[in-house]
Amino acid sequence: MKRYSVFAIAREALRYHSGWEKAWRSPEPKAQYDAIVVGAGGHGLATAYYLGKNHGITNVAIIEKGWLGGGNTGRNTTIIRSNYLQDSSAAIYEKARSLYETMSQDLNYNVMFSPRGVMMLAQTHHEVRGYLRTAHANALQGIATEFITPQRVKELCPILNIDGPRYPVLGALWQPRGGTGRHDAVAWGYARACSAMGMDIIQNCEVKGVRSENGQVTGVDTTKGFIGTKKLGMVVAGHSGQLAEMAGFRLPIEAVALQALVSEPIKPCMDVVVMANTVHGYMSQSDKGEMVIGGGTDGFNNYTQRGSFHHIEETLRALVETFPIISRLKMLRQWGGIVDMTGDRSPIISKTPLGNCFINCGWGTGGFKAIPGSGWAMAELMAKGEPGPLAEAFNMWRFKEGQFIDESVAAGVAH
Amino acid sequence: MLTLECPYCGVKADETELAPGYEAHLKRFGPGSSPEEFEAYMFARKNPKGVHFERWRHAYGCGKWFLAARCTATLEVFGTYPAQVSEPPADIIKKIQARRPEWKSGWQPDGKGTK
Amino acid sequence: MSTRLAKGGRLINRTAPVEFSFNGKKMKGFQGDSLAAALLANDQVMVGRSFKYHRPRGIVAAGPEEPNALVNLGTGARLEPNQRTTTTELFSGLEATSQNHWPSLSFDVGVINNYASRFMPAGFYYKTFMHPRPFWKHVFEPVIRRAAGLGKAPTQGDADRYEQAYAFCDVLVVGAGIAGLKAAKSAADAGQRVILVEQTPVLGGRAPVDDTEVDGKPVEAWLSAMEADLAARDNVTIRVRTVAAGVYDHGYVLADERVADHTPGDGRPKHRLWRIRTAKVINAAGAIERPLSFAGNDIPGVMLAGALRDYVVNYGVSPGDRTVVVTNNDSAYQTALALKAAGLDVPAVLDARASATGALPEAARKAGIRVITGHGIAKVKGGKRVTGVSVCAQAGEGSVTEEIGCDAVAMSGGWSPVVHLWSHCGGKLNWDDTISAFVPDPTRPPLNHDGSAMVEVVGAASGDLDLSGKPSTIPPVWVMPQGAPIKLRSKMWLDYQNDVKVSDVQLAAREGYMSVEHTKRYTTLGMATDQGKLSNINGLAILADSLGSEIPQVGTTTFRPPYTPVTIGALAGESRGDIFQPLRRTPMHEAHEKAGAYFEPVGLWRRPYCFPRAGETHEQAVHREVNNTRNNVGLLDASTLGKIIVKGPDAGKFLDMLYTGVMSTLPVGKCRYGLMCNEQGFLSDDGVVARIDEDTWLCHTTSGGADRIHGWMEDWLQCEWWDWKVFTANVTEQYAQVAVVGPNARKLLESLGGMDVSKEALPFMQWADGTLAGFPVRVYRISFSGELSYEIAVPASHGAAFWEACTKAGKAFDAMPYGTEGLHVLRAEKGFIMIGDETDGTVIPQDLGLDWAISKKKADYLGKRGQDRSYLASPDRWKLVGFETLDGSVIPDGSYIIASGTNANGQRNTQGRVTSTYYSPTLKRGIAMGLLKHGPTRMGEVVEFNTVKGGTVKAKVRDTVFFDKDGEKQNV
Amino acid sequence: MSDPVSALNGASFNGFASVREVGPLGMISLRHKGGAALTKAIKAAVGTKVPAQRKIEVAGDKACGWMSPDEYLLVLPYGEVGAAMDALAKALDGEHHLAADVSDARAVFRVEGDKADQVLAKLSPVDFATLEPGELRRSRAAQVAAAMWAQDGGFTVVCFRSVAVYVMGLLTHSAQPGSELA
Repeated sequence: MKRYSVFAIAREALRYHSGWEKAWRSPEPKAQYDAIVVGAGGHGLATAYYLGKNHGITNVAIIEKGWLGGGNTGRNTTIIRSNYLQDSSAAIYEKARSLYETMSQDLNYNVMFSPRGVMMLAQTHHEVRGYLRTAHANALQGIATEFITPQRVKELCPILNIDGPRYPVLGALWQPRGGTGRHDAVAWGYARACSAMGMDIIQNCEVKGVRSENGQVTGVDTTKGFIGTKKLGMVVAGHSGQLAEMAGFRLPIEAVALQALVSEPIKPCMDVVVMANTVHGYMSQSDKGEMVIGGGTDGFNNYTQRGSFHHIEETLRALVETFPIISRLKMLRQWGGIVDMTGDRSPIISKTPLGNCFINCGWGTGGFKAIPGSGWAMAELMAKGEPGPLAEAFNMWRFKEGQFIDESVAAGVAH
Repeated sequence: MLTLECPYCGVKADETELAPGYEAHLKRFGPGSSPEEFEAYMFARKNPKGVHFERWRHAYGCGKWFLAARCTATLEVFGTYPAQVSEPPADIIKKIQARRPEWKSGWQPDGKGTK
Repeated sequence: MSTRLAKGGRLINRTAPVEFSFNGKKMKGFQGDSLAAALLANDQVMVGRSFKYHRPRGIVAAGPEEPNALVNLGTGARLEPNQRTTTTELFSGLEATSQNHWPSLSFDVGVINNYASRFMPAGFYYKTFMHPRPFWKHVFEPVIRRAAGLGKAPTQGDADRYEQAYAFCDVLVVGAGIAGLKAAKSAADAGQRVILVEQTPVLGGRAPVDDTEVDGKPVEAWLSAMEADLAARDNVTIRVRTVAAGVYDHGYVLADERVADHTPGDGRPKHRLWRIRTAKVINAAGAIERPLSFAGNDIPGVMLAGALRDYVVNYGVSPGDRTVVVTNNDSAYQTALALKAAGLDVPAVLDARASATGALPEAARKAGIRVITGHGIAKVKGGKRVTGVSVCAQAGEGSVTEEIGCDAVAMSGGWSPVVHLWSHCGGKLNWDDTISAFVPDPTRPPLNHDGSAMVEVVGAASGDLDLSGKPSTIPPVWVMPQGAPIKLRSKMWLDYQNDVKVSDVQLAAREGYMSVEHTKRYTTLGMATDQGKLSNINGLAILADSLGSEIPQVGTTTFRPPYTPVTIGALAGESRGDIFQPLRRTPMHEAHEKAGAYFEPVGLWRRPYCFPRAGETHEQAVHREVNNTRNNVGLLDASTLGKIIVKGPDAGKFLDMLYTGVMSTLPVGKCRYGLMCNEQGFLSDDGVVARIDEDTWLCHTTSGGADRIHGWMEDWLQCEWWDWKVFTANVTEQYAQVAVVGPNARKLLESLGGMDVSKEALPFMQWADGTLAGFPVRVYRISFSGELSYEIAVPASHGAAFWEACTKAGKAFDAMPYGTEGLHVLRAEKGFIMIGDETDGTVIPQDLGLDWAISKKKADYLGKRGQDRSYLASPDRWKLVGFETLDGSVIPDGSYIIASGTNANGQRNTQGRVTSTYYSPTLKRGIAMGLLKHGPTRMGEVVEFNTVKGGTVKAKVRDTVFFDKDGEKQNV
Repeated sequence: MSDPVSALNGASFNGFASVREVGPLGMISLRHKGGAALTKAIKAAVGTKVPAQRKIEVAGDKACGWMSPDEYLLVLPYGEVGAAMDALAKALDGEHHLAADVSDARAVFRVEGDKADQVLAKLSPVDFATLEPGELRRSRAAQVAAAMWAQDGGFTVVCFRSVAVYVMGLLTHSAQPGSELA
C-alpha cells in the first residue's frame, strides 16, 4: 500500500495524478477462508480489520451484496459520541470514540474525525435529571462529559434559541470530545487497510444460504458460488433477520426506516452537534456547509429504504423552533435507511445457535459512532470464539432473562 | 406514507391518523410458560422482507385496533381486517396468494400457517 | 455584451419596469423577468464563484437545473441563501448579492484554490491533513469549512409564515407543457379529478419558445384554447408556481407552492406545502438539456443552447452579441435560428456529428449560418467572460483548426428526460441508445398500495423529445474532442458548482471507486444544490468509459426527493410559535398565570412548578409552599391526572389483570392504590382506583400516562380479551381536580359549605359525591403528601370558578397554591414513589418495596410472567431505601453509589443510585431515596455517592419515610 | 355556583372564513354494542335514530353521531345532559353499556363561510369534496384529534378542551385573509 501524504499528492500532481493505485483490490473469491465477514459496511470492514490487526487472521473475505459502505454507513448523520448511561454501552461506544481519535493516522486515510463537541439539550426538568444521571455515570465510566448551563449552551452554539417560549433550554449534557466524522471515508479507509493486509473484499456478491455440518458453519452459498470458511461473522444491519433465517435462527429484531436530510450548504454557523430529544431532532453542519439533520424512526417494518414523510416534517418543525435561522434554508436531499431495532434498543454482538457463526446487529439508530468499537469487539469474539468484556453484555440471550441494556430509561413523566 | 382502510369505520386513513403496533397474531404467554415461549412472545419477531401481518390503531379516528396484511418490501397492502381474530381471514390469504404466488411464510409464531 | 433586445420577450411586460439591486448596484428589469434574465439584461454575466476552486461562474441554464447562478436573496429576517436566479421572479425592491467569495465577486482571494487546483483533485483531502493529529480539528477543518459552504448563514428567524394543505385527486399531472396539458385534458374527459401543477408561473412549457405547431395549430393559439378549456372544468385544478418535489408511497406527493415569493411581505404565506394523495401521477416534467464536456466549458458566457434561446424568446435578452453554437443534435440549431432572427451574430455552429442533414441544420444553412460538422471546441478562451473558442476536429486530440471570436457559447449535449418523480419510489430506467439517455421502463413502474403502477410518464420525460412520437437521434458525445489529453480533460467541468471535472471521475475510477455511488461520493459529482441535473449523465458516461463498461451496467445513483430544494419553513408549516405544538391547559391555567406561576412542561401539559412571589427564587418559593402545606393548607391543581372509567360485568376481572393488586374486591365508595406493569414486568404507571358502583371503577393515572394507559386498556380489550364485557372512557378532561392539602384542609372545605367532609362521613381512602359552595363535586379523601388531603373533582366548565372559590375561602386559613416541585418534595418526605423518578422503565415494583401492592394470590396479571425471569427475580437487584447525608447536604441529582474496584472494562463499580433527592424544608436537611444493592438489609450502613467533580457524598442508609412515619397527620 | 364557562369563552376570528368557539354544549359519550335497547335509548335521550356508520343524525338542537362500532356521541343543550343521562340509564338498564358526560371535556368550534372547507383542508387529511352530507369525520387537526361535520352552511369542529387555544390558533392561522386555496 502506497502511503498517502501531502508529498504523495504533490508528486502525483506533476503527472496529473496518473500514478495513484487502487484503494482496494476487487478479487474473485477463493474457495476457502479462515473467516468470512458478511457485510462490507463500516462494522463488517472494521471487524475484518481488527481480525487482522489484533488477532493476525488475514485469510479473510468480506462479502458484500452491493457496494462497500452502501448501507447505513453511507446514510447516517455521522455523529460520534459515547455519553451513554449504561456501563456496557458506555464501554463500547467510548472504545469506538477513542479509536476514532486516531483512526486517520492508523488507517493512513483522513476520516475527518472532528471532535467539535456534542450537546444534548435538556428542555424539561425531567430531562435535566436524566442527563445529570448520565453525567454521574459517565464520571465513573471515565467518559468526559459535563452538564452545562444555558448560557454556556448559547456560547457554544449561538444559533440556538435557548429562550424558546415552549421548551426553553435548561442546560445540556456536553461531551467535548464527541463530534462527527466523514462516514464514507471510514468504510473506504478500512477497506483500503483490509485489502492491504491481503483480505478479499468481494462486492456485488449476495449470500443466498448458510451451510453447516454437525452444528458448525462450513460456508456460504453466494451469487458467486459456494465459499467455504471456518468462521462466519454476520454484520448486515437491516438484513440481519434474513441472514439469521438462512442460519436457522430468529432474532429479536424489527427492521424499520430511519430518515435523514441535508440542507443546501451555507457558510459555517454551527460548530457543535446538537441533539434535542424533547422535540426529536438533531443537527450539525458538515464541512461542506450543509446542515445535517436527523430525527426519529418509523413504527412499522419496512425494507424500502424510504420512510414516511411526516417524520421529516416533525423533525424540521422541532428544529425550526430550536434554530430559527434554518427556516429559510432549503432541504436539498432526504433519504432513508433500514435500521435493526432490538427489544431493548441495544445491539447484539453474540455467538449464535450455530457453531462458529457470530452475529453483530441491532445497532438501531446509533451504529456509525460504534463502528471501530463494534469491529474490535466482534473481531475478538470471532477470533477467540468467546466474547471479551466489550461484547459480553450484548449477547442475544439476554432478553430471555430480562437482562436489558436499556438506554431509553425514561418511563412516564411525573404526576 | 401509507394509507390503510380502517375495517371498522371504512375510512381510508392516512398514516398520520394511525398508530402502528407491529406484529399481529402474537399469542400471549403468561405465568407458567417456558422461557422459550415467553421470549418468543415478547421478543422473537417475524421480520420478513415480504408479506407481513401487523397491528394498527385508528388512533385519530374510531380508536379501534385493526390488522393489515402488507408487503414490507414494496409496501403493497393486501387487505385490512378486524383485530378480533387469531389468524388471518381466508379472503385475505387468498388475496395474498393471488398477488404473491411464491409466498410461503406462514403467519403462525412457529413459521407454519395457512398456505 | 449581454443586453436587452429592442423587442421580443413573450413573458415580460415592457410597460412595467421593475427596479432591483445586485451587489448593491441598482438595476432595471421588467415584470415577468426571472432574476437571471434581468441580470443578463444588465450585462451581469458573471454571478458567482464555484464551491471548491472559486472560479468565476455565469448563468448556464434558465430553469431549476441551474448550478451556478445562486444568490443571497433579501436581507435580515428575509435573507434566503442559495436562491436560484433562474427560478426567481423579479419583483420591485429585490436585493440580491453574489455568494462564496471574499472580498468581492470580481476579486476573490479564494481563487487561489483555482491556481492550486492541480494539487486538489477529487478526494485529495482523504489523503492528507492527517498530521499532526490535532491540526484537523483546529487548523485544516476550519479553513476548509470557511472556503466551502455557499450562501450566507441567516442570523435571524424568518419574517414570513407558511402553511400546508391537503388535496386529493385521481390524477396528478406534473408539468404543464404540451404533454402535461393533453394528459390533464384526457383524464378530465374521462371524468377524473385532476390536479395539474406547473413549476413556472405560466403554462405551455418549452413549445412556445420553439414556436412549433400543435395538432396543426400555432402553439400560442392551441395553448389559449386549452387553457380556457381546462379552466372551465370543475374537475380540473391548475396550480402554477408549484413544484412537485417528491413522490412517496401510496400516491403521496409533496408539492411546494411559491405563493408569495414574488410579493414578499404582502401577508400571504410565503409558501404552501401541498400534501396530495392521488391514485396516479402523470409525470410530464419534460427533459433537461445536457452540457458538453470541453475545456473551459465553465467560463461565464457558456450556456445551454435551450436556455440561451429561452432568454432571447421569453425575455427579449441576448446573452451575447456573437454566439458560437456547439452541439451533437439538431435542437441547438433552433437557438442559432432564434439568435439570427433576433438580429444577432452566429459565426458558426460546431456540430460534433460527421454530418447534419435534418430540417433544422438545413434551415440554419439557408439562413446563412456557417455549419462546421465533425468539429467541436478544443478550448474556450476567456476568464471572467468568454472571448472566443478554439475549434478542433471532434475525432482528434484537440489540434486547433481555427479560432473564432465570440462572447457567448451555446452548447447542447442532448437531453435527459426528467425521471426523478418516476424514480423516487423505485421506478426503473432503461438506457435508450437512440437518444443517449435513461428513460422510464413502463414495465417496471413504482407501485401503489394495490400493486398497480403509481406513475405514468408522458412527453419528453418519457424520452419522446420532440413530441412527434418519432424517436429523435442523439449520438453520444461525452468528451470533446474525443481524444482529449489530460491537460484538456482537467479543464472540462462536469459538475459546475462542486468543481468536478472529467479528470476527477477518471481518477476515481482509477483508484477503484468503481460503483457509481463511490464515484459520486468520492468526487462529490451530483451532490451540489442542483443534485446533478446537468452533470450526472455526463459523469457516469465518463465513469463507464473509464471502467471499460457500458452506461446501463454502471447505472445511476438513487434519485431522492426533493426534485428541487424545498424551503424548510414550508416543511415546518404552521407549526411555529404559539402553535408549534399543542399546549394543554387546565381550566385554571389563566388563574395560575395571573398568580405568577412558573410553569413546567409535563408531557404536552403545562403545570405550575411553583408560584414565586416578588424577590423569591424558585427554590425559596418551593420551600415556602411546602412549609405552608404542612402547617396550614395548600391548593394544587391536579386536573392533569388521568381519569379513566372502566365499566362492565367483566371490569373487575379486567382490572385485576391490569393492576398488580386486586381491584375486583374494592368495595363501592372506597379507593385503592394500584400499580401497572408492562408485559416485561417493569412498572409503568400508578394511581388511585375508586369503585364507583357495582360494575364501574374510576382509574386515576399519572398526568403523562392518561392517553397511554387508556390506549393500553383498549389494546387488551380489543386484541386479546375481546369477549370480555368491559367499556372504557377517558374522562380526564371532563373534570378539573383540586387537591386541598394540609391541617386546615377540612376547615377550608367546611367553610365552602355543602357536603359533610368529616372524618366519620369521609374517612381516608374513600370518596363521596356532593356539593361544595354549590358546585357539584366528587371528593376523594386520598393523600400524596401525608397530610389531611382531599382531591375534589368538579366539571371542567366550573374549574376556574371552583379554584377561585377555594382560593378566596382559603384566605382565612392561610391557603397558598403549590406547584409540582412542592408536590415532589412533599411526597419524597413521605417516601412515596414517583413514576419517572423512582422508575425508569427498568424497575419492577418489587425493587421499590411495593410487594404489598402485588397480589400473591392472583394466577396472572400483566407483567407477572416477565417478573419471574431470573434477572428480575434475582436477590441481587438494587432496591429502594432512604438516605440521609452525614453532613445534612443534598445528594446531587443523578448520583451513583460507588462500590470498590473496577469492572473488566475499567469502569468504576457501582452498587446503586439516587432516584429522588431534595432539601426538605420540613426537616431542614437533605433527604433522598435511591436504589441500593441488597438495600433493605443494609440499614445504618454508610455509602458514598459520587459527584461529577470527583468527590463523594457520604450518606447513611435508612428507611424511606422521613416524616410522620405512623401517618397520624393524614388520618385525622 | 357560577355559570359553566367554555374553554375560550366564545372567542372568534373573521378571516376568509369566520371561526368562533361555541358552547358550552352538552355531550355524552355512549358506548354500547347495538340493538333495540340502544335505539330506544338514543331516541329517548336526543330524539334521533341510531346513526349509520360515520353519520350524524340531527334533530333540532340535538344530535347523535357514530363514533365507532360501539361508540356514539350525543349532542344536546348543556343544561339537558342530566335528564338525558337519566333517560339513557333507564333505557339501558340491565344492558352492558357506558354513558359518560363529556360536555366539559370538549371544545366546539364553528367554521363558517363559502370557503370554510378550505380552512379545514389545511389542517386535516380529509377529502372534503367526498365528505357526504351528514358525515361525521374523525381525524386530526394538525397535531390533535378532532371530529368534524358539515352543518348549516359551515362546519362544526370538536376537539379536547385542553387544546382549545391551540385549535383556535390553527383555525385563525388557516383562515387568514388572502390565504384562500382557490
